[in-house]
Amino acid sequence: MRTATIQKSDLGKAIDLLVQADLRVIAPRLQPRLEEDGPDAIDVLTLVEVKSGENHQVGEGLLPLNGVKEFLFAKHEPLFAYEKRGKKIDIIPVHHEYPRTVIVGVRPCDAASIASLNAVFSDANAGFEDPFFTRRRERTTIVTYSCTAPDASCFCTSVDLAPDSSRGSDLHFTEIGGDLIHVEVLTEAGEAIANLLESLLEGEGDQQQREKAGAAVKEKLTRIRDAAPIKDWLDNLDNFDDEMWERLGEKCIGCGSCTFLCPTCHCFDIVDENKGSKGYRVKFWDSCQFDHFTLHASGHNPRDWQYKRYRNRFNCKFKIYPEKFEQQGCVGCGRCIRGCPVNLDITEYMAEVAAKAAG
Amino acid sequence: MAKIGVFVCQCGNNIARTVDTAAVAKDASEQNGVVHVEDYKFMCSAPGQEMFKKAIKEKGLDACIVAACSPKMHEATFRKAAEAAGLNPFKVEIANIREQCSWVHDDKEIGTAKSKDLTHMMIERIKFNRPLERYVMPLTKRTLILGGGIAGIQAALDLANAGIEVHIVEREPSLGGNMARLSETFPTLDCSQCIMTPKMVEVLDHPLITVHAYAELQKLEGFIGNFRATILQKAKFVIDDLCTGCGECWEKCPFSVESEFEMGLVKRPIIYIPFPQAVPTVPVIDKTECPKILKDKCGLCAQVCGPDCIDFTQQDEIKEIEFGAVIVATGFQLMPNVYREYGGWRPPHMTPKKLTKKERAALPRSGAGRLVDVINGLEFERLASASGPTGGQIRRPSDGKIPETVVFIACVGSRDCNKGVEYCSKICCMYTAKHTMLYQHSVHHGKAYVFYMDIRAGGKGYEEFINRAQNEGAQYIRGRVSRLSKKGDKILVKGADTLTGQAVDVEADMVVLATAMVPQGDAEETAQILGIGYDKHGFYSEQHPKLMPVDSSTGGIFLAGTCQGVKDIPETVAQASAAASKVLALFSKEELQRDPEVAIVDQEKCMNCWDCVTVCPYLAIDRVELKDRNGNFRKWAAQVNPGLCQGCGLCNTACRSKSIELQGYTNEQVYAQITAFGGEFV
Amino acid sequence: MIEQIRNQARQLLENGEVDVVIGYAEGSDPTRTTPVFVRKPEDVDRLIYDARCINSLPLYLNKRHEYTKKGWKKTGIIGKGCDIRAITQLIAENQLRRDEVYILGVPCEGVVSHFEKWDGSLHDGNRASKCTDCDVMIPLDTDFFPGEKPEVDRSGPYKVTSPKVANLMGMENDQRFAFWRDDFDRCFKCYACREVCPHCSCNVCITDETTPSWIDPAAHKKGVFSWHLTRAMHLVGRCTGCGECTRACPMDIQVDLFNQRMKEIVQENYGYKSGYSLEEKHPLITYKVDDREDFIK
Amino acid sequence: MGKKIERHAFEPKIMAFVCKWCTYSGADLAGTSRMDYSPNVRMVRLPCSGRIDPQFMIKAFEQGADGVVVSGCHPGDCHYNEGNYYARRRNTAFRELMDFNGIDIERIEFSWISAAEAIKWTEVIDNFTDKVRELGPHAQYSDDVVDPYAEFLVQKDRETA
Repeated sequence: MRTATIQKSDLGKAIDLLVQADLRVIAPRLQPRLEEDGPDAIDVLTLVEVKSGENHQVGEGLLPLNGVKEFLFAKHEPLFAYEKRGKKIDIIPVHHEYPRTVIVGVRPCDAASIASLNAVFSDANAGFEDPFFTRRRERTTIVTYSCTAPDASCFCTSVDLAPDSSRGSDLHFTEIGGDLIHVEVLTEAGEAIANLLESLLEGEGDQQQREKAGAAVKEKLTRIRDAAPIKDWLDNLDNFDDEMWERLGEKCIGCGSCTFLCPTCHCFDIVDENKGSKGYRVKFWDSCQFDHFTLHASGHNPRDWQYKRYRNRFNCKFKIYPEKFEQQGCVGCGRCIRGCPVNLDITEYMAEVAAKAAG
Repeated sequence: MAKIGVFVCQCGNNIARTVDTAAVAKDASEQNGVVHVEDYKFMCSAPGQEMFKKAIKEKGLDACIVAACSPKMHEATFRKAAEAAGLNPFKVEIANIREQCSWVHDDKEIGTAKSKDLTHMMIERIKFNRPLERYVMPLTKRTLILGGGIAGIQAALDLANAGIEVHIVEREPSLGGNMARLSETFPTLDCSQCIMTPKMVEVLDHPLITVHAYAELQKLEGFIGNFRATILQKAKFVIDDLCTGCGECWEKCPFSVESEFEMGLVKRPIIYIPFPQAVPTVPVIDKTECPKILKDKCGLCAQVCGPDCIDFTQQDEIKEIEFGAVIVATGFQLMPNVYREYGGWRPPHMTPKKLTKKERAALPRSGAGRLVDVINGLEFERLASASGPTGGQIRRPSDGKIPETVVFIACVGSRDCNKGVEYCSKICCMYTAKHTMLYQHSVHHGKAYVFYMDIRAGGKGYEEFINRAQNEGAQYIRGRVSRLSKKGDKILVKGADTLTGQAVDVEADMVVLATAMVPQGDAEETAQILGIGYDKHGFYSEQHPKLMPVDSSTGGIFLAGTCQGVKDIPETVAQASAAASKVLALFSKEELQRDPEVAIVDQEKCMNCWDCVTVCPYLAIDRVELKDRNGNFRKWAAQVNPGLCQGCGLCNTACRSKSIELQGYTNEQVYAQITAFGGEFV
Repeated sequence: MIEQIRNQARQLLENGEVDVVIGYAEGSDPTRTTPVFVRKPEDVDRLIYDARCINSLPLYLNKRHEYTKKGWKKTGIIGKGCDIRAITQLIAENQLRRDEVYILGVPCEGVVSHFEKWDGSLHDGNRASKCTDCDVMIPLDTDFFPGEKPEVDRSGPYKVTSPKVANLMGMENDQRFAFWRDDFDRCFKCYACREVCPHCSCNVCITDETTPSWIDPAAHKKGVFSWHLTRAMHLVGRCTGCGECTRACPMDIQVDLFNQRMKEIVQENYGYKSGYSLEEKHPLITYKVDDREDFIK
Repeated sequence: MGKKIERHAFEPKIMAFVCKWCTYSGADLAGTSRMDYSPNVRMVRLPCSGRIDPQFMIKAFEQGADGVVVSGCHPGDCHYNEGNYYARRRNTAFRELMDFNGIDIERIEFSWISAAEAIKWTEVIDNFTDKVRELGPHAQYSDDVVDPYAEFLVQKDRETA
């Protein structure tokens, strides 16, 4: 589709235009911590709904704490309400609202994760469609913004992505020097947004400059692993009980931060929230790192030690996902590395496996 | 799916006046799980209960709500009815729509709305009521009685005569207690020894009663029905079985010390029986004084002993015996008489203060300051007793002179918030009146003065007794005494007559103080051994001041006599018999049944922080080791002893992991009740 | 200093006195350190200690983490003063026996508040606030300590060191509520705050309970509020203030502010400081007849 | 036939957690003495004030209670000797915690009420109801925290109406 450019200083105006078009606009916003709150407080960058272009950090900072995941696959949502009266139980459908949404300033890794989630929740091949996810996905447009300053935990290049990849994007922004941003329209949904921003867009973008900019950023990545041999090594079932799992994973405390932060993790649980004899059946995020995740009613737990749970996570990303969904399970955003309280590093596993595979 | 029946009671017009019971019933019928509702005039009446039972049987109800009066009124009634109809009684709950709704809100619309809400909450709650079975535990039908005074003796005889095995632990060498010290008893003036001694002998001869004289309770473990007592049998140095009580030894013993039984008025030998009528008549050797034991000198008693029953090598002995119930009858002491001990330098109502070492050193030990002829009630009893040190002649301690004028002072130490105890010692008015009579019967020309605050003579024949004492010549002066001092060989009593407003000085030959009755000096330690509660004075706490005056705060331990509070002899005996009947009721079944509303532990979930053990007021939670099937240690866990648990639920709240739960008030039940809370006003 | 620790650890492992030494090693980034389990004497050189050693290692001694299943009879552990307080508290709560651990104490000069803030040195801009006014920089109860252990007066009361607590208390109720509401909005209930806590020792956490579910497991406000209130309530008088809950929070919610405030309350009302005594019971399971009751009508 | 109780624009919902020995009996006594008190209160009967878990109070607020009453025997009168002392400590801590969270602690009332203090019970309930009525609905909990999906049931009610 087409390309264009936009001035970086016009991003605020762009958001204003989108808000004026009655879209729900999600953009990164920094909540700076106050000096008077002491050294424990730190700045918090999150994706939140913005009502105007005045206060946004599109293209600034690195990654927001939360990914786009929570805007498509909600942290919690009711499936239906019920009411028990006498001997009868009424099932009352819930009325979700699916506002048209545009998420601006999504990093390429997060955008790529949407494809992975899509494969789980709405791929026709899976034989099942999650109506909530699909409807949200249909009404959400992703505006990606290429990275300019990856940090030490980023490793997207190790999983076939790059700081400027546009997988999963509808509209893609890349800084190409000065105040100029290269705009790529990738889908029809992206086109619709581009049309709304028409007054700010100028001419055609220089594809060469964009690629040069992307390549320059790619150079800055320091964490590079070879993911190619992992799948084969994992496929060999002898390696399921390799000593490496326990050695690397014994420090894992099972906090689940990695899974909740991960833009592709998608496990959920369902409970009934009762209020007397009425209530809701609610779906909410769960994590394979919790000890009761695989706890059987009998009391037996096949993943009885924490390292086995982390082994599952690694397998899920590099074996199960590619096998089942023909999709990359890991997008290399590095959130799990940054967020881990005990410095359990998925790339250490990758390196170890690569080394083992190489013999 | 639950099959709940809801029974709404109109209570005549009591509920129906301000609650539309039909509407409550209709609303309940629409609730999930409710399959049967009734709206009836008197649910607690015979036809009401019949209806209740019939519905349970016919509809196969598995839970019932009775929306009626307070559960305090009829919870038991309906639970019993349910049991009769084959439903577990703990599947019945009461929604209190009378005391807490219809009687307090006059507005029918509001009353109805609130009743509906209260019923909803109960409907949701009862879905989580588990059918509970009463705990059945073994029962050791043996009773431990602590103290061999009149209370212990009475309880022992009542129990033993009903066929229950009894062990009495008495720390003195003989049974009898304080009552054995008395000369005559009010209001009939019959001789204490005469009514006491036959009972003591009966106890000793009773095949079901074992007397552990000169023994102490060291430890009490276990719980109701299943106590295990550790009894320390102090060495008597006399072999019980061989001794015939002939008296050779104590007559020959060359040494003597102050007699405890005679309140130090005379001396006793070192191998001794406390008093001539002692039961058992086996002497003991006071090992703290005996030169043979201390320095290996003398040993005369052993030489004179015919049956050769003196054994200086005897050691203290520990006995462990199991009991099903305990009766505590440890009695009282009179407030110590500081006059005889320390001298008379302060007003009488200051007596109980414990002196500091310095004060004690400053006291006159003998001579001028010391008022030997100021004695307390029990000392007077000994002087008046026919078997006492003076053979029943009342002679004053200092020079043995027969006192011509005696002043009796009532309320010494009692009813004195500042320097004594704040309670009324209750028996002093009566025994002072008795003393005036005993004195005047013995010394016909003697003058008796009584200084008193009020006369409290509530009891059968008591007021008449006081009148008799006054008629017989005792002069009652209403007022307090400010000072006692020595004047020649007499005691100058400075007092006041508040009725005439005049100062009264009496020169007395002897002064008798009606000092207050107080708990035994080691009452608190004993309570801690037993695990029972006590008040600030040291009297043991009854479980309920009105309705359970005999039960201690711990199940299976009962109280008798003055260890629980001031009492006279008839009251003591009555309470002893009451305690005995409580034990009999407890022992009337072959096994012990306990209320199932106690805590239980999910031992897999328990993470053994022992917070529950710390908060449990009844020591009802044990720490147990769980084993795997090979018998290897697996983990620690808490375990509730349903015999001790009283169902307070403190552990339940303290437990963070919610692995301990109070049955009948479980988390699920309360949770359901809260979630059903609608709070709609109308 | 670290050489002495390494030597001691080596000796312990060689003599078989301990099965493992839990300590810190270089992490996967230059700014990070990681917990490490040293089992072989030759591996002791991996042990390091500096201001980046944030983690509270006693969490690995908590039975919930099932390290006991590994058959460790005795565990050596490198502890900062605050971590050793956590060990003391674990022992007081019967989660550990003193003879199951060998404590290698380190003299501590404070640690950084977050790995991200490490810039090569420790200074006022990155020192965790828990390290100001710390009275266990020289640890209390150790089996080994490099060098002389000077006497330290630890009788002072607990003081809140995070200025945020005072800032919040200075606010109106509504502002305070709004602060928490906005912060809790980010919470997705990963329970990192729970898992990283050395004192969360329940086999089944109350929030994972379903009979009944006191705390809604979903991360809506109701579920989040009741979770954080419950967590703070369960730690009253037990928290030893390692601040790991805040650091571990992937959404950077300062959950330990609750704990700090509660410690202040406990100090004011009951004069109790956790983690200084092996015997003392925490204040919610003890009482005094004359406790404060000015709020009771 | 009964007198009309005044209706206010806002009627607070109040939940009371009480000990069965003292306060519940005191409330019963208020009934047997035919006293009047605010009908806004719903009671949960528990064996002891020491059984009152802070969890109950959180849940009560979640369920839409505008105020919570906690009550048991006076210190020293506890049927279980010491339960109310623990309740006192737990509530001291819980109130401070709620306060730090910015939740209005005016909405939690703690009172010692003996089985004989029916008058005190009515006074506590009346005064507390008035106080909470003045404070208004518990917005923090009813708007921000409680029932995130309430609109669904509301919608249903509209449909049936």
